[in-house]
Amino acid sequence: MDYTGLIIVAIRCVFMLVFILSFLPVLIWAERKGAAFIQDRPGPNRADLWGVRLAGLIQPIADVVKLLFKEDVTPRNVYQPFYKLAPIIAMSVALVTFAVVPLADVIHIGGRDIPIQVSDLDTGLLYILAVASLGVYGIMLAGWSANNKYALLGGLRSSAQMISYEISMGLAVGVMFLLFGTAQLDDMVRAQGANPLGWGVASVPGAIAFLMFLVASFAETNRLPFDLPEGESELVAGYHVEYSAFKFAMFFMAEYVNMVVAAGILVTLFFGGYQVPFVSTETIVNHAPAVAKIAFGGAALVLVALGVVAVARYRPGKFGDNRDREPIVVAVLLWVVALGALAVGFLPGLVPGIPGYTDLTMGTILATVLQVGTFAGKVAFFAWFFIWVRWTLPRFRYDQLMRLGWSYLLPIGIFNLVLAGVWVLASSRWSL
Amino acid sequence: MFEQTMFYLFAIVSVIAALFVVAGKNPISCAIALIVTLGALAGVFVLQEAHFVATIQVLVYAGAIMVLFVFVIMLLNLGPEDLEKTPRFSRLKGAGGIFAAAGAALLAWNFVSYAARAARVGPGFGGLAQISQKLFTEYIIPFEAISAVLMAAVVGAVVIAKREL
Amino acid sequence: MVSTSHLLILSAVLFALGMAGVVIRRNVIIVMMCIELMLNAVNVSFVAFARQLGSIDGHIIVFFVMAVAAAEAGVGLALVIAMFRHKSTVNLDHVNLMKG
Amino acid sequence: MEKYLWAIPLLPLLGAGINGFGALTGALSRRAVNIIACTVVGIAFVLACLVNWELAQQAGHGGAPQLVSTWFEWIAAGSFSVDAALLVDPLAGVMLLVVTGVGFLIHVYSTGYMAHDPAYARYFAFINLFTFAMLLLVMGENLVLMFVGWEGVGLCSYLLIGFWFTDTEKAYAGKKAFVVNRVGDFGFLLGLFVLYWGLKEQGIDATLSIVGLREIVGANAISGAVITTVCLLLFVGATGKSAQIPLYVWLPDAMAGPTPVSALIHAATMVTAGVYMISRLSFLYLQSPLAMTVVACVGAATALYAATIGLTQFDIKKVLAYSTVSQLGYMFLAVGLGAFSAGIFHLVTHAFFKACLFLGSGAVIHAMGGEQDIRRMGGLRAKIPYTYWTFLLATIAIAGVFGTSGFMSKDEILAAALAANPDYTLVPGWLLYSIGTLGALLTTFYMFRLVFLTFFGDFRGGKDLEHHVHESPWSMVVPLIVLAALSIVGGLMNVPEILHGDERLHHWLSGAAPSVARVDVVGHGAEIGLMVALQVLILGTIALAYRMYLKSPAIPQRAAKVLGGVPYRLSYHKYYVDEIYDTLIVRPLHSISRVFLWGNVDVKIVDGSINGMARVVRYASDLLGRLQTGQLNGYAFSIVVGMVAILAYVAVK
Repeated sequence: MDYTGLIIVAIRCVFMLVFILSFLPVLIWAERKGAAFIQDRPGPNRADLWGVRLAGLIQPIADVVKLLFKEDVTPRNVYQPFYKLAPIIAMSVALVTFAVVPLADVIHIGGRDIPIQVSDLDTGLLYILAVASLGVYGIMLAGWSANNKYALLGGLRSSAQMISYEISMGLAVGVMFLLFGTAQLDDMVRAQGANPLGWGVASVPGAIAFLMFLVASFAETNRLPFDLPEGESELVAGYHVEYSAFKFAMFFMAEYVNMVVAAGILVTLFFGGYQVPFVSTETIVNHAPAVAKIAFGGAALVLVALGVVAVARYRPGKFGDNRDREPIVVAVLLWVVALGALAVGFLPGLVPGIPGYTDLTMGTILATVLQVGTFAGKVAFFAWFFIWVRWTLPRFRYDQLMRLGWSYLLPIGIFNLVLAGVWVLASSRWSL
Repeated sequence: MFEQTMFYLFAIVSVIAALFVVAGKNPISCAIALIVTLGALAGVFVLQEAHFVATIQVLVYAGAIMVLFVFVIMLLNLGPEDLEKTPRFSRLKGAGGIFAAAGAALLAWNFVSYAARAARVGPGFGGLAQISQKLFTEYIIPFEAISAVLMAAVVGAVVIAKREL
Repeated sequence: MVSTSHLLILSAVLFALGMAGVVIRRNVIIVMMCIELMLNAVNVSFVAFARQLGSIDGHIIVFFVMAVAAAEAGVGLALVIAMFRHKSTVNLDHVNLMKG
Repeated sequence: MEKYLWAIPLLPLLGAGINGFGALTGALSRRAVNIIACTVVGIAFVLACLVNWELAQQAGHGGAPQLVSTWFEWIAAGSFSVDAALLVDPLAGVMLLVVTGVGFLIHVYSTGYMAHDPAYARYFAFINLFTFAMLLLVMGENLVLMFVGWEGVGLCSYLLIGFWFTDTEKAYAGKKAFVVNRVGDFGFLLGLFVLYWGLKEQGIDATLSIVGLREIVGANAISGAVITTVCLLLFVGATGKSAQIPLYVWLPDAMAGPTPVSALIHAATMVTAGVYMISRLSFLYLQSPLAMTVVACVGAATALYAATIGLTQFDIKKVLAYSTVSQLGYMFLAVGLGAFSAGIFHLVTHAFFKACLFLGSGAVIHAMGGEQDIRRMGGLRAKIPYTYWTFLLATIAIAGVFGTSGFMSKDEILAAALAANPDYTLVPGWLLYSIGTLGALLTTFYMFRLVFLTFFGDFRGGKDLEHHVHESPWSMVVPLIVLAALSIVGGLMNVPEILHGDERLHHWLSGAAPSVARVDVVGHGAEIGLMVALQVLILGTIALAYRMYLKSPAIPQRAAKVLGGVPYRLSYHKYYVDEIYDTLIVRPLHSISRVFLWGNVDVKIVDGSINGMARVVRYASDLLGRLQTGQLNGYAFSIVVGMVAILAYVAVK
């Protein structure tokens, strides 16, 4: 057995977990802040660590601490095994789905090809569909084992909704199969290329598939406007009505993980995945020094500017305690990070012992970093889009939801599949 | 070695879960046990280089068929208490068990000697490309027939289950 | 590498378990699940033989078996729902209209 | 022209389809029905004329004129094949003209006659369908297609006789016609089977195509016994369709249908199908003198026999019906003698004058408001002059007064009888001649009796009816006039040689149906003498009828008494043939059916065995049903047991 390989796989897994989980607090913060922004109120702005509030970013930490230390109430009449199993299923399935999504191009180091993803399965897209379809068990089991009518109704709704929208999602994904001629996500991203005009969304069937996938992923993640399984105004809290403390937290996190996963797949399929717009991996590697200087220099500039903005908001004596110093602390932090960015961008090659960006390995690593950053940025945008929709659209009625799924999305999806076939044929015939 | 270990692991898990399916008290437990069996078998398939089949196993069986089962069980709200009124097993449980065991023994006895080694398979065996290639050329007619079967099943299910037409 | 006979024995055991379930269970949904179990047992042997013979056809048959299983489950569960609506039970003992 | 041959039969079929649609939905106005029905037949007539023109052209170039049009292979079974094909030779051409021409006139007449009938569209659908079937019969290139037409005309005849089916008696008449025809058709069908079997038996590629048969027969390939059997069986069919002894009984009853139907189907066209069939298969019949003789004798007997019944009937249409039977007898006499052209000639002329007579009687009945009994008529001469004159002219023609078409055709037949060829006719010719002559005189008598009773003397129908009498509309009168004119001058198409004619029809048909009667066996002088004598007798008979029915109406009663009443009663009751058939055939059949077939065979054997089977099945299923517990587990268990058993067998082996 190749132990180095195993270690690399383990590292890949950990990296993936870190990537997803680090999104969670930011998303929770964004959700609360975004809701507040849309509802024209300040949102969380009180929790602080030594006076640093980071515009409410400290609030998620407080939430987690609260949930961890709350009493974990287990109602008497629940069916214990499944009651305990359900949140684990929900969370783990959500995480596992991400395994095939590439975060960056393949790295060639030391004679190894290391994909920046857990597994570059041949049947990647099918894997996503397969594992995503398991997510419903967490909700169903939660709903059923709670022995509560509301929870059961939530579970039923969830399962029906998931089954219905999985079909539309499958059809949308099938269109992408056709367009790219592969089910391997890595190949798909490579096929899309760095030019935004080559991305999945930039063709008629691709655009239709994108819209369908977007709608279906709202349903799959049980978020507004399709949050009928929890529907707090109808079913109290739906399937997780009997959960509290950390079990509840797991459902809560699962929802955000699902969001990230959905956004990640969306980006991968339709928006060029990790591709930096107009700059291909080869370009980065070939012009690594210049790229590094531009990218890190630009980042440093932005950070410095942000620090200046923070300093400009310094109002001594406003609160009369530590909070008064917050802008200064933030500015200093930002400037330190900017310094770090400058160092990363300009020092390699100058300092002995560290190879410069002209070195192939360094160039590859640079490309990976930039691509992961790009990917994170794209995912963040779509995650924000999810939040945005949640706080602006009202909830669908259940029959409307079903009608949308079966009577509109399904026929459109089938039509789109045919269209994609024609499209592929036509573009191969006339090289469109 | 790794492969063998994994195979025995999956095989034991699947058999134990299957026993749960057959003997379980609660329909939901049975369903979950069956999902575990199916998952373990998907693992077995992966070990046999049947990647596509394994994925489809999870997608179709675990993701669709079993969701349907669980959905129906929940829809009919079949709890364990329903089963307490009547015994779980039919009158034939003794004879059925014996005959099934005899069947298993006979089958296994036939198979024990079947120790031929597997052929060496090339890269991409059991992958999407190979299967698609075959499915859309040699097996195109069964493939289309299957779509007709599924269509008929959809229509039939709707007609049977609808309260009034 | 696992020899084919191991897989075949696994298949036989699962098949027999499914068979026993069909014979001894009274709950129609569980009977149907046992049928799925039997189908899967068969799938195992198909996959095993596909590996042994180095031919992909076994996988394709598994694919077809799954499609048929899906159709069967759909119609079967519809029947269960219809039956439950009429008799308020899923116990096979109470469904004996076909008794001669 | 071959290309358009199919249009001739298919046009009336189209008309039948459209009118049938109209009859079912009521979507067509009477006017539309009229136009469609008459137009299709009219166009068919024009096409028939063109076909004959084409044939004449061909004949001009020498050789046997003939048009064949094959549409598709209809039946293919091994080496045996039947095409949907049409064959038109001069014989069929003449027949075509009669069917479409007279048919067209009768269609036109019908528009007037049926104007007030509610089932107007249905009537025209049927009569168009009949035209189609008749044309198929005439033009069919093989016996199978001919048989289709043969059955088709039978069906239409049934439909039209029972046209007013709400009247039980009329419906019964239709049924009778159908059943009697079935007897004949069965003979026809058997004839076809025997022919096919006979050909196979002698190792010949079986064909039922007329052209093919002609070649095979020409090569003397079939044995005489088979031919005789086939001819006799086909003749059974002919007696059924053409109302000859012994199957004539349906025709008088067929008068229950609308009068134009009687004119078209039961006088001009369908009933002549037998004559046409024999002429068409003349090459076959000429191989069998026995069959020829049987045909001739049956024809002669029918001619005389039906005439004697006609003497005493009082129903205007019944008289004409028996007259038709009698005239058909003449035609069979002619074809039986081998004088096919004479038979066809009489067929044509008879179509003219008998159609005219029937249409005239229809006009009379129309005028009398439905009254058909000539004892209640009289003196209609002045009230309906057109009808009277046309009727009179047609009567003169049928009586065979010198110069008319009837004279020409009957004279031809009688001459043929006199000069019968002993190779083909096994009875002495003079006997047939005498019977024919007697029949002709009787015909003259009863026809003039009919004219005198109907149109002369005083009206005997009562005051109310007298006011009702009126002339028919033009649509009815014009066909009458045309047909009356044709009755008089129609004979010119075949003026006998003895009158220095050129016998055009005879020559025209010589290729398709060559005549074998030796016309020149008697000297010209003797022939002219006999002709003159016959004319004198005919005129005398007219005078006798005039005296008996106009001058002193008491004579008939006295005559009836003088003759002891028995012959009169026999004639009046049609020799009790219907009753005899009833006693000999219908009732025994009834009792056998009721007592033996129904009471024993059906109830005890058929029903008994079926009930017994059911009982056995029930007991058996009671036993087997015990196995069916309704428990799914049990069923599954039995499968498992079986599977384990098989596995055990495999393992042990």
